Amino acid sequence: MQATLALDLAPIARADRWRPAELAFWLIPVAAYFIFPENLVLLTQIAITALFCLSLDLILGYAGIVSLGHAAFFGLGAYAAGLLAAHGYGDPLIGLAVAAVVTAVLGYVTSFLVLRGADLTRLMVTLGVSMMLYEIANKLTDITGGVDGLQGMEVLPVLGQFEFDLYGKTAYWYAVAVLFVLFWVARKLVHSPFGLSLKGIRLNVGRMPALGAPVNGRLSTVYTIGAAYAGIAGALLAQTTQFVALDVLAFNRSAELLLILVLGGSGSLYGALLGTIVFMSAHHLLSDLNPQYWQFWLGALLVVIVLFARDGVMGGLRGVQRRLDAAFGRTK
Amino acid sequence: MTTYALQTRNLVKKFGGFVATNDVSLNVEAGARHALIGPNGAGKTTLINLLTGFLEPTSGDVILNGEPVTHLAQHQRVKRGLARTFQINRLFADLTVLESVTMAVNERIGIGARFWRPIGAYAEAVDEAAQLLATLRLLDLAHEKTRNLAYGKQRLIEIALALAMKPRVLLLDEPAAGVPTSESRELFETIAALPRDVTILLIEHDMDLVFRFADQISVLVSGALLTGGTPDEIAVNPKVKEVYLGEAISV
Amino acid sequence: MAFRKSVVAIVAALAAIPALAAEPLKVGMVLPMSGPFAAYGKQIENGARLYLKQNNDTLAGRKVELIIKDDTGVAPEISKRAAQELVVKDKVDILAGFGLTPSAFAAAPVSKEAKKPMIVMNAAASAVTTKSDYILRVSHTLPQITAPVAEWAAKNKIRKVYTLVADYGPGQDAEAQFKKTFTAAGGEIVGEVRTPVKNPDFAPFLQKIKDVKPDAVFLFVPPGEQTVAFMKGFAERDLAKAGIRVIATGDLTEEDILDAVGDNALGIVNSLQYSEVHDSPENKAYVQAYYKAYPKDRPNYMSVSGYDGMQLIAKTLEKTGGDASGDKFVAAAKGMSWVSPRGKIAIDAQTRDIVQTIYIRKVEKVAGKLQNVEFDKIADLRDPGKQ
Amino acid sequence: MTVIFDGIASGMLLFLISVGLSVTLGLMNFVNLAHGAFAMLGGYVCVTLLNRAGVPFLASLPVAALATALAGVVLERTLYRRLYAATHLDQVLFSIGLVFMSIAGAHYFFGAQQQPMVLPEFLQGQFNLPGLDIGIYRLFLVVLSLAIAYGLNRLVRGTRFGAQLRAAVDNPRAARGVGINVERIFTLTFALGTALAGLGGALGVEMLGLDPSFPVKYIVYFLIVVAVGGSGNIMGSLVASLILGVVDVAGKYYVPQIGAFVIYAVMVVMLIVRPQGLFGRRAAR
Repeated sequence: MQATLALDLAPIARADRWRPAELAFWLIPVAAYFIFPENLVLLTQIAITALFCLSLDLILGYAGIVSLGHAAFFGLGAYAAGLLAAHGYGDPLIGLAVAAVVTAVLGYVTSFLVLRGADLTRLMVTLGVSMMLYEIANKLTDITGGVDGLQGMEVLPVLGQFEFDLYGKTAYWYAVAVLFVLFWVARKLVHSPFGLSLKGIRLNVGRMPALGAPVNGRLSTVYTIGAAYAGIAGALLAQTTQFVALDVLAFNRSAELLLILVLGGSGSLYGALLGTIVFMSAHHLLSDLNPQYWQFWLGALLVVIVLFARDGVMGGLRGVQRRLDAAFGRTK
Repeated sequence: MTTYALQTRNLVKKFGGFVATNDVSLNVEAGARHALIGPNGAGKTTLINLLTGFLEPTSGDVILNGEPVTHLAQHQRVKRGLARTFQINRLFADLTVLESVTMAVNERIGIGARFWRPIGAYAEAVDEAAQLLATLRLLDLAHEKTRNLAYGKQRLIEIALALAMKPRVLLLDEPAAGVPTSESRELFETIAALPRDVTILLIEHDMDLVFRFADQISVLVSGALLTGGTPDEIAVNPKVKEVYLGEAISV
Repeated sequence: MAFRKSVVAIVAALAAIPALAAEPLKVGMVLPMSGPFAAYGKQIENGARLYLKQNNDTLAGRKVELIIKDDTGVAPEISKRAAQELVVKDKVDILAGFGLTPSAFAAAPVSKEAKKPMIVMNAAASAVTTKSDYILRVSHTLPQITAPVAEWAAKNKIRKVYTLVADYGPGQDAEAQFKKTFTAAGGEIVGEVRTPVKNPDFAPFLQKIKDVKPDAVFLFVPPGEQTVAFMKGFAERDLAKAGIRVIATGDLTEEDILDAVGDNALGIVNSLQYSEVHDSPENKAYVQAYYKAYPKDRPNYMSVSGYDGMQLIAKTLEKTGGDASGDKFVAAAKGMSWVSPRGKIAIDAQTRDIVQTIYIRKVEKVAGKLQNVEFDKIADLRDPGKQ
Repeated sequence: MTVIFDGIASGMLLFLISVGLSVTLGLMNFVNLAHGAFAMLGGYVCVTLLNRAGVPFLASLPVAALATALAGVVLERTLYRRLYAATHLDQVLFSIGLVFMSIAGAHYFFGAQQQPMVLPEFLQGQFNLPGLDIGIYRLFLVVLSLAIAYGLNRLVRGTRFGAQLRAAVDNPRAARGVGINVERIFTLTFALGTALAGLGGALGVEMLGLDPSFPVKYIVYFLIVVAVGGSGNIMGSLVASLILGVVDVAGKYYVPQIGAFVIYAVMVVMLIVRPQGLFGRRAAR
């Protein structure tokens, strides 16, 4: 039999290699630093939202769990890091670690609630969990500062070296570095057997048990990981803004995130990143141009995208690539 | 003494007042080519679901290789050597054939939850999947997306995924359902060529295939076992003829 | 689009070089222009622009350029981003606006680090001015508008009060301040309840109040539909007939909301620094100018904060000779006093917070329009939250 | 007793503002998060007629419903219909886009402030029975909700239109095959859903207020009712609204400290116990 096996295994064996386009993509944050030195806070927040979006992509895009309450983890992470910094433990990396652990625990516990039921139920259960967290944070004014926000955060320099500055340089590189590392990890995850089994679950959840895969176990694992990612994103926002208020837990944040991911194209790590870049840049530009009615144009943009570019930004890019390939007579 | 690969004892499943499976005690010998036949609505699908663990029985037991597995979940029964195919394809449309089968192999050898090294790093799994595709003569389609395959080929993938479990007992749920005759021959040849140490329980409508393939036949009617025996015995059994009367089949 | 500039150049531009009088003065405002608090942003902008218009966009001889950024309401990271960009990119001389407390808190470090004056025009938490030495407030603090109505109630035969506040930071602060002042003056709190912030139905709480029969209810909820809903329920249940009055902070009956509350608002006693019908020549002129510029809106206390913010800038620049650099500006602004449409006001030299007269008002119909008619006052009140 | 009545009334209000969504989401399987935008439109139409044109309240209600339905039909014909076959996520993206536009539009035309609304005399106040105070407007809401629920249920379960609708949703191709005008059915149903949204919005102004952020402010409530009731099930929505309303009001009355949690906690618990909703169709697996 061995002799008959004449199959090129490269497509599967080397699926995880870095493509030139990817390397080029990661030059964008470097280039952006020099091109837009006056917008570093925006760029930082784009990087943070991209990480947050990545976390939703892991659970929605790869594992198919819809969520309208992902801000629960983002907010919890933000408060974890914020409270640490407000009580004298201002080292940013420790803050990230603690936020990750705390949110992972919440993610693991709530995963059992979330995994029951179908899509609409999941949407609502995740929503319910996040709304309850919001109410708790609102109630515990003594600890969280309530709607007025958590005061007295003292964030120490990153690695004891780099102080957070007015221009947001440190914050920017810090956020981009964390995003890159976690993206790299997520990429490994996605290309691993675990990642493959998640795709299997999303594509045909009914078949997986018949292949001996413990579906709920896998899903609660990825939900936990997604939660930790979201928690880290929240912690980053808290540290770079040096302030936390209730809105980190708000419904709008969850809904907007879902929007960004769908816009970018779920089920692709770069979709999450590109969606964030497009959405937040559009938001920023439109609200600068027209502070009162920018929402109208943003809404119009969404409607147009759904009607004419259905697969999100990534779908559009793939379409362009296909056309280029066809033009140059390449075959895939 | 005969060893049984798969047995049920007094298996009962009720949906409300409706008895879908009525006191079924089925014995499938190790290594057998056992067919389960019955008219539409006889409860074949329910029985399969009870055997695989998709449903829990109201009462009675399922015994796999001498051990009761009645309360084990589906994936745990798979780990004990019980694999199945589905009457309606349950495939992974956006994965390639090789990815699908590799995923199945990953699960069997217990690396399905490894999250750090890439799929390609577990060469033994990929190689085994490729081997399996080779035996099923699917190698040239290895890098095709499942959704792009002809239906007959997709039915083969159904079987390939089950075989990747290295099952001791394989449940084939109407493997030829919906396959045009032009493609069905290849399918039957593949099934006939499966190694003898795999016990096969076949659920099938096509009587030609059943009588050509099976060495044992059980007949299910209205949720209960009507009778069982060798193809020759079943062929002359008046009760079976009565049940199938009007279905116009020549036996 | 901005192109690459060396960091040195930015720093140089930022460094507090005494501005030449000829150079335009850039004022960057961070306001909620969209979202649920858009009305705040609009009023503040209206007031600020009105003052600029009246002065030909020139304050103390310097042309003024107003840059407005939307922070969508409660989104501190956007407020901070807006403030930072205004400073770093637009190179504004003065930060202003800040509709809500978290926005002010989030932006405070920017003002502190960049040494830019930051004029708070609405955010009401007492602690806001302590977050940067460059913060000046021209609006009010929550304790400042809560204590007077408590004092008035205790003096005017209201012995038993039931407090109903929304269950969030400001609500809790208002509750605490009211209780403190009211009980110190001899009043009795006969019941208290905190209602959920997003609360479409006050029926259960109103029923409880009706059962207890206090002399008055002290109300503090987010201004807007909550006030409307409460007063509707109050009227529906005939609580007024049961002899129960409503006392509140005046932001709940401000001119923008008053029409939505409708006649149900009649008789509410409240305390605030500004009313459209405040009787002074300055206010008459202000109201007239406002209606001329914005025929569709009614002037309220937020618009006056925007107006006074600009007036503060003008008066301070006159004193510094056009120099808007942080330290000089703030030093000059401390202790500054002037006559606003709301009356005489001043900036406290220690706390940089506002000192002003708080009026006790009652909602009445004046020429067919609901108005807060002033009938008592506590003059020159400092922020009780800082004492 | 009064607490229970208030709970029922509050539940009915929930029902009124969400039943339109139950129609579009449940019956047409379209995730129309712009539901609140249609409700807001109904609210503005009603308020404008009342305050500017002096139309009586009761007359302005049907006008609000009709005007909203008209807007719904126009949007359905031009935009929505292209997305029936799209994924739910696309539908979410699209309808949120509409929500954004509607918020900015309302802000532009009506300003950011709350809209005033005065009920006619005969709907104001309350009458008192021993141990029970009944607000007249609340009673009006209860009666109206029950009528709507009854009518809708009859329409969907008991008429030819209902049967055609169910056929058209379950299998559009087969429905077309037997001569059902699927496009027309969908347009009519969408019109019905938006009309109900408009009516709910108009009725809700009195208790919920009306400003441009209305579509997002109450979206959570719409979703809760529909999810708990089981989408597409009118009776389910009614019962779910009742339970949520009564529990919510009772919770606030007896334990105000946890008032805000009650509705979410009840929702989560109900969904955990009955993941398909109270009366949801059990998913055939």
